[in-house]
Amino acid sequence: MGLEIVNDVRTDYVCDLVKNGKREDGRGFREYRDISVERDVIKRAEGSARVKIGDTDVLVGVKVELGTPFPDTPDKGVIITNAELVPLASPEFESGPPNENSIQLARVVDRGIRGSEAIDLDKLCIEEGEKVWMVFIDIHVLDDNGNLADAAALGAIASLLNLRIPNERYGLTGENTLPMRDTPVAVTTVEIEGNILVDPSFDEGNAAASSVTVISNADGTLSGMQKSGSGGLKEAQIAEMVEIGIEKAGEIRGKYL
Amino acid sequence: MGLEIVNDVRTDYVCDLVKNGKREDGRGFREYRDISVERDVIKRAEGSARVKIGDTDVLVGVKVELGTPFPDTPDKGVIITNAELVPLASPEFESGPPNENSIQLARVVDRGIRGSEAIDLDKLCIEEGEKVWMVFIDIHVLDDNGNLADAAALGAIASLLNLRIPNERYGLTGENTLPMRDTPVAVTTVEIEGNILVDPSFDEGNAAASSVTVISNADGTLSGMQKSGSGGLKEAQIAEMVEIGIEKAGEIRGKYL
Amino acid sequence: MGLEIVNDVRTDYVCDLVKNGKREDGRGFREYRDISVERDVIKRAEGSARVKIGDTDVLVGVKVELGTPFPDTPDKGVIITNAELVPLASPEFESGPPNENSIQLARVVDRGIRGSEAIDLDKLCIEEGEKVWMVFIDIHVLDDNGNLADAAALGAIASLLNLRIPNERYGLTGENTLPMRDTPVAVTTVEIEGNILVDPSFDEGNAAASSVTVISNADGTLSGMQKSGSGGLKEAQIAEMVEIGIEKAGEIRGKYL
Amino acid sequence: MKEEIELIKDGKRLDGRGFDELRPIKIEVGVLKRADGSCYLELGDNKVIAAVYGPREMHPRHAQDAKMAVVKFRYNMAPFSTDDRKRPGPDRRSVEISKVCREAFNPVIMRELYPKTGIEVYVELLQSDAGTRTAGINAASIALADAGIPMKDLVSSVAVGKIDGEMVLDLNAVEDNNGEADMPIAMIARTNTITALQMDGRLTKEEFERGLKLAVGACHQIYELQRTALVTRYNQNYESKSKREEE
Amino acid sequence: MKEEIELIKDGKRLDGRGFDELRPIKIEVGVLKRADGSCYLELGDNKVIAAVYGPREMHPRHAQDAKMAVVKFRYNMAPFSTDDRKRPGPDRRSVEISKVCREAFNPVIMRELYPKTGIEVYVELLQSDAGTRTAGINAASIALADAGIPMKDLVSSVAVGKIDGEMVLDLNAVEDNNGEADMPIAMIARTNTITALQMDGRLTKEEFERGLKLAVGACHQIYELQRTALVTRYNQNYESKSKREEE
Amino acid sequence: MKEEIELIKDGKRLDGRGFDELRPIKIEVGVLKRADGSCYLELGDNKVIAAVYGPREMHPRHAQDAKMAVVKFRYNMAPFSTDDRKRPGPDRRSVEISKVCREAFNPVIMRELYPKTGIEVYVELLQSDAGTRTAGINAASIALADAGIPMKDLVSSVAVGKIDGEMVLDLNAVEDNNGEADMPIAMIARTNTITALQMDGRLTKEEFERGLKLAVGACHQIYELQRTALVTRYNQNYESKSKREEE
Repeated sequence: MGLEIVNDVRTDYVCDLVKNGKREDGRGFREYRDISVERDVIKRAEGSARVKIGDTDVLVGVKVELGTPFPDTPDKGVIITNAELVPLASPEFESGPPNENSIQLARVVDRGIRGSEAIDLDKLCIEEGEKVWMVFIDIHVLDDNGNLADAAALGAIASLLNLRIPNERYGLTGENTLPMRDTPVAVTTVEIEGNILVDPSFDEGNAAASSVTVISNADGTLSGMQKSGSGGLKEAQIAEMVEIGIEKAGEIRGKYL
Repeated sequence: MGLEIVNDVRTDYVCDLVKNGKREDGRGFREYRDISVERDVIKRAEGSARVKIGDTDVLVGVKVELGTPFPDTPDKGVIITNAELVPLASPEFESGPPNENSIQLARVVDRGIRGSEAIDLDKLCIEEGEKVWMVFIDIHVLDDNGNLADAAALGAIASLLNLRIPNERYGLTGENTLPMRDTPVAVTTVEIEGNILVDPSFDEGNAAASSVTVISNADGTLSGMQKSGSGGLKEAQIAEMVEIGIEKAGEIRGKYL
Repeated sequence: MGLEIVNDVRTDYVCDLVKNGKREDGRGFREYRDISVERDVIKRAEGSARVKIGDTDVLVGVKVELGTPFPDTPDKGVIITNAELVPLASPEFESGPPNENSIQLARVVDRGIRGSEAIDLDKLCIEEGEKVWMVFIDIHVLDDNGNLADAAALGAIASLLNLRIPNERYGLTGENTLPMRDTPVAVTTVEIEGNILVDPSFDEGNAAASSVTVISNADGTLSGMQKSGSGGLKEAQIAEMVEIGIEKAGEIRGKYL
Repeated sequence: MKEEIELIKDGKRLDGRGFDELRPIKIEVGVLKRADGSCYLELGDNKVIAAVYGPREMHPRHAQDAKMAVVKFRYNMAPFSTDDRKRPGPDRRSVEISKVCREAFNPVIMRELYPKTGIEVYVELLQSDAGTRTAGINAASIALADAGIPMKDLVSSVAVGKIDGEMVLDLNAVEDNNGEADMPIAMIARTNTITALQMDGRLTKEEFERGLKLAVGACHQIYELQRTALVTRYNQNYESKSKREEE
Repeated sequence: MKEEIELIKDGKRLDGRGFDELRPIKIEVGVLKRADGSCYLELGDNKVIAAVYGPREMHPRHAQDAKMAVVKFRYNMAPFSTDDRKRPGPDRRSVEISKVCREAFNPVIMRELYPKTGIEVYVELLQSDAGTRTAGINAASIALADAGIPMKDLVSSVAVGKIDGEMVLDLNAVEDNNGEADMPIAMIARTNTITALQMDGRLTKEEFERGLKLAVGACHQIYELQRTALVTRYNQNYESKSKREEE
Repeated sequence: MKEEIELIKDGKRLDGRGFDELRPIKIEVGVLKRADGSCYLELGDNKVIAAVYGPREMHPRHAQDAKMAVVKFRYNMAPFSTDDRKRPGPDRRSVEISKVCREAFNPVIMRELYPKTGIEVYVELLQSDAGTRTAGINAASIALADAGIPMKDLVSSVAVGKIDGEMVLDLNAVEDNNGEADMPIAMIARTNTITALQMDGRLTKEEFERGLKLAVGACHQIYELQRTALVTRYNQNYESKSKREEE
């Protein structure tokens, strides 16, 4: 209860600021918070990256294990993306099985990677119908201060870019790196009081009626989109969000990947 | 709370009617509501039927897939019957795993099919101990206006009678039809104020202290019975219920199967 | 609520007694309640024992089935220990999946058996990497009057000592007995008002701030320990508990195994 | 439903019983200390223990009934009670059996005396040999009485079945696995009121009727055994109480 | 994302449709008796049924919103609705779709009129052929209206996708399985407000914009079909009511 | 418990440590913004992060304690923290560890100050290398202090074990996997009060006693490191606060 009232007050505050062309932390509407990407932070993982966007802190670890392919794609490796919104990361998160928010987060990140065809799944096949590499992308949120999607997606692609295939562990030989074919980057914008803001802070995320995550590739094509939130958007607003998404993705890709 | 009081009022109403030899909808005690059976309604299913008894609406779909037999019956196919009381079908149903009502519904239908030996499980074996057909009978209730058991059982046997074995899908050859050896039909009667009524409506089902489902075969033998409800019955009442069950099953079989 | 107040009163009563050097049932601080061990009580189990310590009543059944080994120990059999605190045994127990108490109980018993290396897991291997014996130790508590750990551990080792390997059932030949290499026995002591009491009754278990289960072997070595409860203990107290544990284990082993 | 095993030889069943003969029954009342009432029962090779708790406060509150006690019945098989280890926890079979058993007791328990409370009946199958639910109902009936739950009468239960073409009483596991039909019933013996009835397999109407008669008769026998066990128990209690008072 | 199957021949799609052509749509309003509102809808080979309950008391209480109704949306596939049997119960895909669909309706349902209540929307996919969530939203929109839930407007939904390099409307299963991208949207047609948007696969910005236009246009068509179905239904009701009154 | 790997050479362990030597410890206080208190800790190759929330309203209400705060402790391993990917969610091991850790803190947290509330401690293992629960307790202790939860004292934790027949401090993964025994303890260093104790493997009474002494000594070292980390943090806060006030 108490929390809800606080959230209402903050929402009003954020909206008032936006009406006056301002943001809580003084950023411009099209400005990201500081981003940092730390690679290979987890020894036990075949790939990992810790991404901070402002105070938002997301750790992505990728495990690669041998498994059997799906019956309908016997010659392709398997990617499984999972997100844990562990209660350590926010007073709003609760223990328990994935809920709709963590499922959406995982599926949006997954969609971007699949859509971009960044990983050549054929290269993950060892023996058709029998043995393929299973790539588990685990998104572990540590501190939720808004815009988890962009941090998680950036962590995922950064982890994949440094992936070591654990051939030795399974007595196999072969290339230990996985040539990546693209670098999808997610950019989330929100609509508040008719304005489009990139990289929403926690309060901005709450205040926004709609939020759109646009995932785009090195060549500027789109490889995934997801609107969430309970508001509606005009075509022109979506077009603007896509525009910003592609532009900002390029900047992030240039600096951090 | 509100609902419970409404139910009490309705129960009183139903009981008063029955004492006077009447039913809500003007039927005789041994009269079914209108029945309709629509076959092959679901393209993706190997067999399907939509059964309406009055306003009660149940869709049964049968999927046939290749699987491994149980260790103790390596030369027999597998039947799995499942019922979903999805919340779409009634304000009383809730989302979640099967509860005792849906489990009982599925098991009673299953019992009738097994007891009658309608399906020759030996004919579902492709390779002993390795490959058999798994027959999934899924009961999907759409509108619960009483007497789900009879509608579900009728939907199940109607679906099975038109089953197509999907040999091609698995690169197999062979007969695509499954010769059925019997046609079990369920007939549910309830006891209200000392009277036996067939095909209980929703309110009659609630008002009844006991309910007995009798499943019988083409030759008049019984292949399953289940009493439910919190009342007791005399031997003579059960004998009457069995009598009605066999008679009504014959009528339904003749008209709809 | 009512229960909690009763518990508080009982705790005070137990503490007062202990301060005066007494126990509810007149025992000495280092005295067990009467113990009985009944063997081979369950026909369907390959080993079983019903252990009573006072009114505490625990049934342990061991099933032995053929299975596949864990990938990292392809030449070893598998022990799985599970405890069910079924609601029949106590007004405090609830239906549902294992909770932290039943998990701890199972894991402590398991730890004692593993630590002692009582079972030679190599002897449970039939075909490396393919077929091994799986030993399921199921602890079924029937009446919880305190000190479940000691009763469960005693039931487990007593069951194992009489284990029959069901070779015939799987068409195998070979020795039907499993030579046991040790006989771990658990002894639980609690700290109440600065005193160390062995074999806590139900109320003593509730009244105690700390409880320590010490599992020791025929040669007096330790093969498992677990402190539980929300109190702290001094080194000297733990040393005393270990001392008592080894001594009492010797007595129990001599009399009941 | 294979019939390769000959289940009847020279008019006797494999375990030597006649067609209308029950397996030996052993009953112990009040075997558990924590439970409000309890009973251990053997029916042939079945070993079952039943406990009753309540009437007591019902959780969660929205499951309470403002007009009467809610009866909970949990039938559970111990993992080691069967040939193949049973995974712990409820499966579909035990959920259905629990429902049928609960409904078997609803007509006799005077639930209206304890509104808003729960009466919990727990049955643990320790060793199974067919007819487990009937053994469970018989034990639960005694445990309810032992707990002092007001009941109009005891509930007694037995199964009949068809083996080698004959209707016989109280199938054991071999008979059940190789028989043609099984029909467990529960009844209030004194009033000949049937409170539970299930049937599996295939029976003619005549076989069904014959089976039902057989079962009804046997329930009267079981009822006497239940009564005797309770009377013996109460006498013991009375004696030990008298003794204590004398001392 | 294989392209071995030729999905476009001579400017037509495999099922004969043009690029901007919807599959046939069939709508029946008020098909269920227990539900407060309901709709059966076919979109090509998709068969979907939607039901609405509420506004009604919300359980559990802590999930209530003191200021407005809480909308629950459950998208569920029947086990037999797909080529491979779908295990009953929610999976990750259906949880995500349920969220997206719920949010698609939040802008139109006048939730503030019914504080503390729940409005429950249930969509059952009986037969699936790609575009199931759009079929579900279209059906749910009508079921909400049929239940008398006050809405600012109907929500209409359709998907566009890319096959053989072309942006086309309303992919069927073959097209979806072999296509390059799929983008379902939902919108309030009257105000051109988009309330749901997802995209899978790979599209250039231009393709995306073209696709969005295509979808927006189609939503207007669907809106008319929805309106017509509702008007027809109300006229029926009015007629049957008038008839009754005359009698 | 194989002993094929030689774990001690020339009186030194494989990583060069002496028998009574801890692995390097690194502590950062207050690393998370949303949590009320937090700590990042490395113990050798273990990487763990702990967060504390509360005291705050306790859900569900029936889990509240009218007389004191309820402490919840959740030990969780990230899926990528281990050699084989760990399936997300609690397993039996983590449930037991969570219980042991919670009980390790119960004697120090002044729970009676906050009746009806919950104090939640979350420990995430990001990278594991044996001794994870001791690393978790050490981090949680600091996070509790950082959250301002009144405690009688810090809790410090370490494991001892037996490798190649010797009792040594603070096993790493190779030692743990190939050792003969492992014994984690937690204690209030200042009062030499042991609040958690577990033992796995096989030890003589003398080895146990020697091990316990070793562990007790090491907990004093760890306590100093914990204190230092907290003092440094408070000084920083004080400095930055003073600075702000000067400005």
